[in-house]
Amino acid sequence: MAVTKETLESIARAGKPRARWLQATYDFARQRPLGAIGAMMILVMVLVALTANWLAPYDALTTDYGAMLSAPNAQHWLGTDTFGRDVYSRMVFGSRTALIVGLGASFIGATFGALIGVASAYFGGRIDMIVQRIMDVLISFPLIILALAVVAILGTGLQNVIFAIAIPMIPRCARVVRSSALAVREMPYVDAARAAGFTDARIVLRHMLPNVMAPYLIMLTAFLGQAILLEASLSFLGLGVQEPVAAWGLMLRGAAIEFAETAPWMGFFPGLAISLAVFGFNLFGDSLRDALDPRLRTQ
Amino acid sequence: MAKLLEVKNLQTQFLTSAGVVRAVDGVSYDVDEGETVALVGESGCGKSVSALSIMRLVAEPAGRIVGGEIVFKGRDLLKLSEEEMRDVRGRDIAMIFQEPMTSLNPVLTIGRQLTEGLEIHLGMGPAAASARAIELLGLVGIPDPARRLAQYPHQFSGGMRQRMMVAMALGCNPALILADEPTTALDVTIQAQVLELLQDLSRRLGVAMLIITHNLGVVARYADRVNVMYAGRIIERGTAAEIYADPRHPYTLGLLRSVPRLDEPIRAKLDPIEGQPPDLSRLPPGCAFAPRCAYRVERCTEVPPLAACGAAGHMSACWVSASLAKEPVA
Amino acid sequence: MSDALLEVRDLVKHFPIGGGMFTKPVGVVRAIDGVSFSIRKGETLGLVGESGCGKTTTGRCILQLERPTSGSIVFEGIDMVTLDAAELRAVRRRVQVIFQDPYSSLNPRMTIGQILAEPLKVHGIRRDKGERELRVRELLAQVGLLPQHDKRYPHQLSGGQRQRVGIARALAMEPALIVCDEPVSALDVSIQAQIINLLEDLQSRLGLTYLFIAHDLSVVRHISDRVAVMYLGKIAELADRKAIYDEPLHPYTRALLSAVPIPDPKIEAKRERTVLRGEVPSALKPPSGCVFHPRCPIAVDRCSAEIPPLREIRPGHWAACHLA
Amino acid sequence: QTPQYGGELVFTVPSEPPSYDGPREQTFGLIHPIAPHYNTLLRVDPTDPTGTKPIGDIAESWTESSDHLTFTFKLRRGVKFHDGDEMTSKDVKASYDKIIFPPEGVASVRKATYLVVKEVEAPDPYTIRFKLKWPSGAFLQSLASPWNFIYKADILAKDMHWYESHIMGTGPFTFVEHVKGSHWVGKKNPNYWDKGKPYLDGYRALFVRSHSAQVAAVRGERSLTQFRSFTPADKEALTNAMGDKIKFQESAWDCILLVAINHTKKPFDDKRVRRALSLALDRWSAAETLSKIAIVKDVAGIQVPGTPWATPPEELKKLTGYWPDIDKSRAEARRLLKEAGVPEGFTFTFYNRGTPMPYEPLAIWLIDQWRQVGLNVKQQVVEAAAYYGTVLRKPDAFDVAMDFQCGYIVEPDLDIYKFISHDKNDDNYGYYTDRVLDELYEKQSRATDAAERTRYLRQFERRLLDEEAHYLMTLQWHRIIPQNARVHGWQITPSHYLNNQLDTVWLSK
Amino acid sequence: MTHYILKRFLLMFPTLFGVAVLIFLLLRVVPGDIVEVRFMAQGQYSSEAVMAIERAKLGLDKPLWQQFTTWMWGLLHLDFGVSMWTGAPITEELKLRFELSLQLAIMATVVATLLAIPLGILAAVKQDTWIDYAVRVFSIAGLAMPSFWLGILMILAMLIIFKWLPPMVFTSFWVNPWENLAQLIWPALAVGYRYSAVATRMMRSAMLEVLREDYIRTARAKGLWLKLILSRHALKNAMLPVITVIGLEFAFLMGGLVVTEQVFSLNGLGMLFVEAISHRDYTLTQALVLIVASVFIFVNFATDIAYAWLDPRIRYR
Ligand SMILES: Nc1ncnc2c1ncn2[C@@H]1O[C@H](COP(=O)(O)OP(=O)(O)OP(=O)(O)O)[C@@H](O)[C@H]1O
Ligand SMILES: Nc1ncnc2c1ncn2[C@@H]1O[C@H](COP(=O)(O)OP(=O)(O)OP(=O)(O)O)[C@@H](O)[C@H]1O
Ligand SMILES: [Mg+2]
Ligand SMILES: [Mg+2]
Repeated sequence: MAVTKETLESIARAGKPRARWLQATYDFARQRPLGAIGAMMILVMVLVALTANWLAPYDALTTDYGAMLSAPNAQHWLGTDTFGRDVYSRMVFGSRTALIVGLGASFIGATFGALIGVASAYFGGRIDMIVQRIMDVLISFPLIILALAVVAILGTGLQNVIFAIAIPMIPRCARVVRSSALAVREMPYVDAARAAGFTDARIVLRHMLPNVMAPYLIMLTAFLGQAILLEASLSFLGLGVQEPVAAWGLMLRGAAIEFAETAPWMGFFPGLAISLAVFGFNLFGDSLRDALDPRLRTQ
Repeated sequence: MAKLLEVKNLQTQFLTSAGVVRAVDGVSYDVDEGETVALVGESGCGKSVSALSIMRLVAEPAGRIVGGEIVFKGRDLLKLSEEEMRDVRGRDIAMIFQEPMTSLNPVLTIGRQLTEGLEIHLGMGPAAASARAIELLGLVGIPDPARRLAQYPHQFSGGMRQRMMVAMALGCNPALILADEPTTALDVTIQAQVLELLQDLSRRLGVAMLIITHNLGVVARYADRVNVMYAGRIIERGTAAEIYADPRHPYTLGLLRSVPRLDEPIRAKLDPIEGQPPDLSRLPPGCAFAPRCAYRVERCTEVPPLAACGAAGHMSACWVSASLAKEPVA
Repeated sequence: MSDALLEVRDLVKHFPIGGGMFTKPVGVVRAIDGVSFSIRKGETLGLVGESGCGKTTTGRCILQLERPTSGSIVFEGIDMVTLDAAELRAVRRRVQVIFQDPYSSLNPRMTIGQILAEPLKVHGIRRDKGERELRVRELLAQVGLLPQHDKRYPHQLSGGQRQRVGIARALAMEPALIVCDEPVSALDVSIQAQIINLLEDLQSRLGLTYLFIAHDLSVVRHISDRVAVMYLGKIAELADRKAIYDEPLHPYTRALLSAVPIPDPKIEAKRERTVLRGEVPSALKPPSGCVFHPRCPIAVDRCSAEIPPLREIRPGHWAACHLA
Repeated sequence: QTPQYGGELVFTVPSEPPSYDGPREQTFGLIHPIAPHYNTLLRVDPTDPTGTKPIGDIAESWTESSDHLTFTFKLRRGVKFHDGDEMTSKDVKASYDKIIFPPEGVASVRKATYLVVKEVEAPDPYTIRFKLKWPSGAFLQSLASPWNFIYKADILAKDMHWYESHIMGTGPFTFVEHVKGSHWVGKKNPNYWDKGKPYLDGYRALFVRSHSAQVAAVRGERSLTQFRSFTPADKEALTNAMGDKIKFQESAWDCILLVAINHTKKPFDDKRVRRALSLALDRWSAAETLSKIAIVKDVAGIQVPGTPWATPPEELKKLTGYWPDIDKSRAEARRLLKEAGVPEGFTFTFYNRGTPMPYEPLAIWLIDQWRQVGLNVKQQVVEAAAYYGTVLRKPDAFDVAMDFQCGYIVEPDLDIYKFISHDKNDDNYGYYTDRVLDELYEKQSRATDAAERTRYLRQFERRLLDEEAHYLMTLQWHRIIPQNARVHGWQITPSHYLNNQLDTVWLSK
Repeated sequence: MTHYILKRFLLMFPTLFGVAVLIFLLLRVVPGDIVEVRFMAQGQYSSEAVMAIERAKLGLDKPLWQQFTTWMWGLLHLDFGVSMWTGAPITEELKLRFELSLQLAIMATVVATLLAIPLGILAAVKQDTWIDYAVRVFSIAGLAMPSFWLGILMILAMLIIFKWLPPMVFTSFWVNPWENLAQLIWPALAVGYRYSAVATRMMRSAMLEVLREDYIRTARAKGLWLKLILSRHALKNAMLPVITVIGLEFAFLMGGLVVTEQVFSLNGLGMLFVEAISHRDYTLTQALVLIVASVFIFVNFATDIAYAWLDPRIRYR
C-alpha cells in the first residue's frame, strides 16, 4: 500500500483538529456504521473494566463448592465454574487483563515495529537490507519459542506476556509500516528537515513516524484482538495472569474444555467476550483505515 | 457549422464532510463539429469535473450530476442508460486525461490497452485490431510501432505515454475528443510536440476538441474559441482573439496580466490577482470573484452577475464588464 | 570570481541502479555529468532545462541531500563535500530550500507554528520560548501571513499560503542562499505572481541569494540575473538573462524559447517554432559526443563524435556547442 | 463369559514412545504400545485390582533362601523370540545385567532399585539366580517391574543400543509397524508360549495428543479404550452419549501430587508453619468435590488407599491435616501460624507445573484452602519442561511448590524413597535432612515380616506427615478407564504402567 | 530481472544462516533440557548419574561451538541428524508429517484464495452497502473465534450433528487420493476460512484503491464493461498485497496449525513442533525451525517473483 500525498494529508485532517472532533465522531458513526459498532464494543469493554468492582456481584476468587458447575440461574447469571465461582463476575474482572494485555502488547508490538520500519526505510540501503533480513529471521520463529525465550530471559509476569506477544508482532508491523515509510521518506518535508540540519533521530521520530499513522493504526487494532487470544494460549508457560486470578483466556482453557459438553456456559461466555472484543477492534480498525484513506472516502 | 455538443446549465456537486461542493454550477458551452474549443480557468474551478460529467464518469456516489442537459448529436447523454452510455464512451467521445503517468494501466501492454477499445466498439478481431493499433501509434509519431505493442507503459517516456493516450482516444474515430490538460505534466518541448500533433490530427480528421488547460499560452496558440471558468461558472466566452485582445471580465484580465511574457520587456513587478481562490462549498452570495476584484462595486457582493453578450457571441458575466473595455491588457 | 557565494566545480552525480549487496550495479544514471557554475552574493541564478535533465539533483547536491559522486561545492569558502555530519549541520543553516510542491513539503502533522519554531529551537537561534514565538510571528508577517496562522495545520491553508510557509521556514534559519526548486510550478497562475513578487521583495530586503530552478522560461526570465540552461546532466548555455533570451547561442536554448507559447493569439499566429524531434535521451545511455545531437536541427558530423566543452563565447556568455 | 478370539484392539495413547527401550524410559507412552511385544521375568497378577501380587511370567516358579539373600527362578521351556530362537536364562541374565550393571554409556534409570543385587547367575538354561547383598522385602515385586523386558542376549552382546530402536521379544504380539506420530500396530504371535493366548488378532495404538480427540474417538467407537485415564467429565459425557455401549473401570491411582515445602526458606523451616499448611486443607470434603472435576479422589497417606500397606481411613483421621472436623483444624492452623509469627495475609508464591490436569484444579484448591486460614497465595505456573530444572531442583528458587510422585508398581520401597533425606536422594524437594526417616526407611525395606514392615511404615508416615509435616499429600489420583462394551478380560490396577501385555484381553462381537 | 532473481535467491542463504544461529542460541537459553524432561517428569526416582550418561550420549556435554559446528557440518551435507528424543533420523520423523502439512497448507491456501478474491472484490465493488458489511463481518468472524475453543466446538458439532469423525490414520494422496481428500477437506475448509479473513480484507482494500486509480477511469472512458474492467484492469494490480498476505500465511500454515491438527487428529508438523520444543529436542526443533523458515523465505522469494510476473515494472528492472 503506497502512501500517497493525499493519504498523508488526510491523516492529519482526521487526526488532530480538536475543535472538530465531535463532528468527526459523528461523521465517522454516520458514514461507517460498522466501525461505530466496533467502537461501541470497545467502549463497553473499557467501561466494564473500569467499573468491574461495581458491576460484579461476587468476588472473582470466592469459591462455593455447593454450587459447582451450576447452569445460569438467578444467583449466577452466567452460571458457575468447577469451583462454584461466578462466571459473570470473573468475566467482568477478566476484562481488565484482556484490555491491559491487548492494548499493551499491540501498542508495544506496533510501535516498535513502526519505529524499526520507519528507521529502516529512512536510512535505506544496506541498513535497510540488513534490518529486513533480521525481520525475516524473526518472522520465521514460532511464537512458542520466542515466548519461552522471553520467560527465560525476562521471567514471567504480566508485563512479560506483553513482551512475548509483542515481539512476534514487531517484524510484521515493521514490514507493513516500512512499505508506507518508503513513500514518506521521499516526501519533500523529510528533505526539508534534513536540509534544516536536524538529526536523524529527530527526523525519524518527529517527522516520519507521525506520518505512517494509517498502517500503524490498522496493525495496532488487528494486533489487539490477536493479543487477547494469545495471552490465553501462553498461560501454560507461566506467562500472563495465573489462576485463581480471573482472565478471559484462562476461563476458556482447562476445565472449560473439559466440561464443554456438560457445562458449556463455562467456556461459552468468555469465548463470546473474546470474540466480541476481537470483532470490535477489527471492525473499528477496518473502518478507521477506510476513514483515513481519502481515496476510499465516498462522501 | 452544426453543433456537435451542447452543454446546458450543467450542475455537478460533491457531497463532502465540509458540505456540498458545487464544482460545476450551471455551466453552458458548446462545441461545433471540427472545432477546437478551450476551457480555461485556475486550478479547482471545475474544468475537469465538467468534462467528466460529459462522459458521466464523475466519481460516484460522492459526485452527482444534479441538473442540466448534455446534448450530443441531438441526444441528451444524461438520459441514456449505462449500457448506451458505454457505447458512447470511447466510440463517439474519447477523453485524454491529465496524468499520462497514472492513466495507463501499468500491468497491461500498450497493445492490449490500445486494441481493447477497437475490439469492443468496432468488433475487430485481434489481428485487425493490432494492425490498427500499429497504424495509430505510427500516426501519433511513435517510432517502430510494431515492436512497441508488446511494451509496457513504464517503458515509455512521459511524452510517449501522452501520445499513446492520444492514439487510444483516436482509435474508434470519435467525433469529439475531450483533452483534459493533455500537456500539463510535460515540459515545454514535449508539450509543443503533443499539441502540434493534436492540432494536426484535428485538422486532418475533422475531429472536434475540447481542450482544458490553465495555460493561457497554449490556448492562444491552439484554440478557436475560449470559455473562461471561475468557481464553477463560465464567466467569459468568446473567440480567442477577442478574449486576449479585449477581455471583459476582471478575472480574465488579471490572469493575462499576472503571467510574465517572453515577448514583453521585463517588468519590475508582476501584477498578481490578490487573495485566494474561493472555497466551492462556501460561495459568497454575489459574484464569486468579487472578494478579489479590483473593480468591485457594491452590487457585486450581493447579486450574481448576469451573462451579458457583447459583439459576435463575446459573453461575460460581470456587472462592470462594459467599463473594462478600455483597460490595457498589460 | 572572488565574490562568489557559491561555487560549484565539476559536479558529477551518478545514481547506480539495480545494485545490491552481492551484485554489481547494472548501470548508472548520469544525472549530473560535470556541471560548474558560481553564484554571486545577492544575485539570482536561474536554472532551466527539460524534465529530468538534472536540475533538482544539482539543487539537492548543493543542499547536501545527495552526496556528489565527485566535484566540489564551495560555499562561503568551505567545501561542503568534505564536511562530516556535525559540521554539515552547522553549515546547513546557511543554505536553505523551497520545494516545488507546497502540498507535500510541509509535515501534515505539525502546525505552522511548530514548523517554523523547530529550527529555531534545534539550532539554538532563539533559545527562549517567548522569543521564539515572537520570531515566528515576525516570519509570518514577512511572508504575508497572519499571526493566527501559526495554530493552523498545513491542510487548512491554500497552496499559495503553504508556499509562503515554505519560504518562511527557509528564512527562519537566516540563510545566505536559498535553493528554490520550482517554487511556483505547482501554483495556480493567479497565485504564481504573488509568490514571485514576494521572493523578489525578500531578496532586496534581506540580501538573499537564489538558485532559481524552473522550467517556465518566462518566469525565469522575470526573476533571474543570470540563467543556466541544462540538458541531460550538462550545462548547455550560461549567460546574463538578456543575452540568453535575446541572443541564444545554443540550438537547444533556441528550441526551448520557441516552444514557449505566448498568451496572445495574434503573436502566436505569426511566430515560427522549432519543434524538436524525438525524445529526451536516457540518462542511462547518453548519446556520444554532444548529448543534444540526436535532436539538434543543425547537428553536423562532428557533434556525434566530439563532446563540446563549455566555452566563453562572448564575455560572460558561455555555451557548449561546436557551432556557436 | 468365555473369551472369544479375533478382532483388533484399537486404543489411543496420549503420548508416543521416545525410544523402544524399556529399561531406559519412564513413560507409559512406551509401555502401552510396546509391552505386548515382551515378557518379563515376573509380572503383576493381571487379575489383582491392588496391583501388588507378583506372579510368574516367564518364570515358572521360584524359591527364596532362608536367609532371604538368594532367589532362584525356574524358567518356562519353549519360550521363543519372535525370530524363532528359544529364550533361555542367558537372555534373562543379559537383560538384567544391562539394567543392574549397565556398561558405560548405557542408561538404566532403575539401576538404583536393584542396588541390593550382588549378582545375577544363570546356572543352567532354565534357571536364573539373584544373589542379594542384604535382605529385601520388596525384591520380588521389583522383579515384576513392567519395564524389565527380556531381551535377546545375542543382540545385546552385539549392540547394547539396538533395542532403543528395534523390537525383538517373546511377547504375545509381534511388531508390525510404527508410523511416527500416527500409530503402532502389533499382530498376534502365533507361536506364543502361553497356548491359547492371546485372544486378539492384533492391536493398534493410535497416538492422539488431544484429549478431546481421544474422547471423541471413544465416543465414535474408533477407539475402544485408553489405558491412562479419562476425567470425570469425560465419563459423564460418554455415559450420557453411549449408554450401555461404554463401561468404566476405576481405581485409586498410584500417583499423587505433593506439596514440597522448602525447608531452607523462612518461615517454612518452622514445622508449625508446615503443619498449619496441612491443617488448612479440607481433604475429606475435597474427596467429594474435587473428584467431580479432576482425576483425584481418595484421601491418602503414603500408600495408595485400598492396597495392602495403606493406612485405613480411621487411623488416617488421627494425623495432622486429616482431622474430620475442618473448623477445628483451621483454628489450629491459624493458632500455629500466629505462634510462629506469620502475620495474617502473609503472601507467598506457589509454584506449579504447566500441566493442566490435575495440577491446575489442585493448585486452585490449595490456594483457596490456604486463603481460608489467612494466607495470600499466588500461583506461578512454570512450563513443564523447565519445571524441575528451574524450580524444584533449585532450592533458592521457590518456597512452596507442587511435586509429583508416581509408581509403576505399588510398593513402599518405590513409593516412599522420595522422602528420605535430601543428601541421599536427589528427588527430595523439601531439602530437609531427617535421619529418623532414613532409618525407618531402611528398616521397613529390610523387614521381611509383613507386620513388622507395617509398623515401620506407620511410624514413617506419622513422622513425615504429622510430626514434621515435611511434605504434604494432596488427594490420591483416581484412574478412570473407559472401555467399549466389547472389550473384556482386562482388569484395572492402581498403575497405568501395569497390565498392558494385552494377552488376556478379548473382544466380543 | 535475472539479476534480481539471483540476488533474491542468494539472499536466502544468509537469512537462513541467521535463523540457524538464532534458534541454536535461543534453545540453549531456554531452561530445561531433554534429559530432565525424560527422566524427571514422570514422578519416578531418577539419579543425576543416569542423566549425565544420557547427556553425554546426546553430546550435550560438549562446548556450544562444537555442537554448533557439528550441526552445521551435517546441514552442509543435507543431514539433519537424529532426533534427540526418539533417536530416529529426522528425515524419517518428518517424511509423512511434512507431506501432510504441505498438502493441508496448499489446500487451505486454495480455499482461502477462492474465498478471499471473489469476496474481497465483491465487497470493494459494493463498498458501504450491506453486501460489503456482510463480507466484512463474515471474514472477521473467522478470526474472532479463539481457535482452541473453536476446535472443541467443531469436534462436538461434527460428532453430534454430522456424525463425522476425524480419521485416525492419515492416508497419503499417492496411496488413495479420494480418501486423502475426504480426510483433509474439512480441516482445509476450516483453516482456509479462518485464514481467508486477512486476505479478504486485503483484497477489499487493495481493490478499493485500484478502483480509484486513474487508469480504471481511463478504462471506463473507453467504454469497457465492468466485468472486463475488474478482471483485466483491476485484479492484477490489486493482487500484489493479497499475494504477500497469502504467502506469509502459507508459511504459518506449514508449522503453526497445532490446534487444527489436534482437533482433526492430523499428524502434521504443528504438533510435532510443540512436542519437540516441550521435549527440548534440540535437533528436531532446530530442523523444524529451519524447514519452516526455508518455506517462509522461499515463499517470500516466490512472492517476489510473482510480483515480477504480475507487475512488469518490477520484471524489467
Ligand atoms: N471526488 C471529489 N470529491 C470532492 N470534491 C471534488 C472531487 N473531485 C473534484 N472535487 C472538487 O471539485 C472542484 C473542481 O475540480 P476539478 O478537478 O474540475 O478542477 P480543475 O478545474 O480541473 O482543476 P485543475 O486545473 O487543478 O485540474 C474542486 O474544488 C475539487 O476540490
Ligand atoms: N535517487 C535517484 N536514483 C536514480 N536516478 C535518479 C535519482 N534521482 C534522480 N535520478 C535521475 O536523475 C536524472 C535527473 O533528475 P532530476 O530530478 O535532477 O531532474 P530535473 O531536471 O529536476 O527534472 P524535473 O524537471 O522533472 O524536476 C533523471 O534521469 C532521474 O531519473
Ligand atoms: Mg483538472
Ligand atoms: Mg526537478
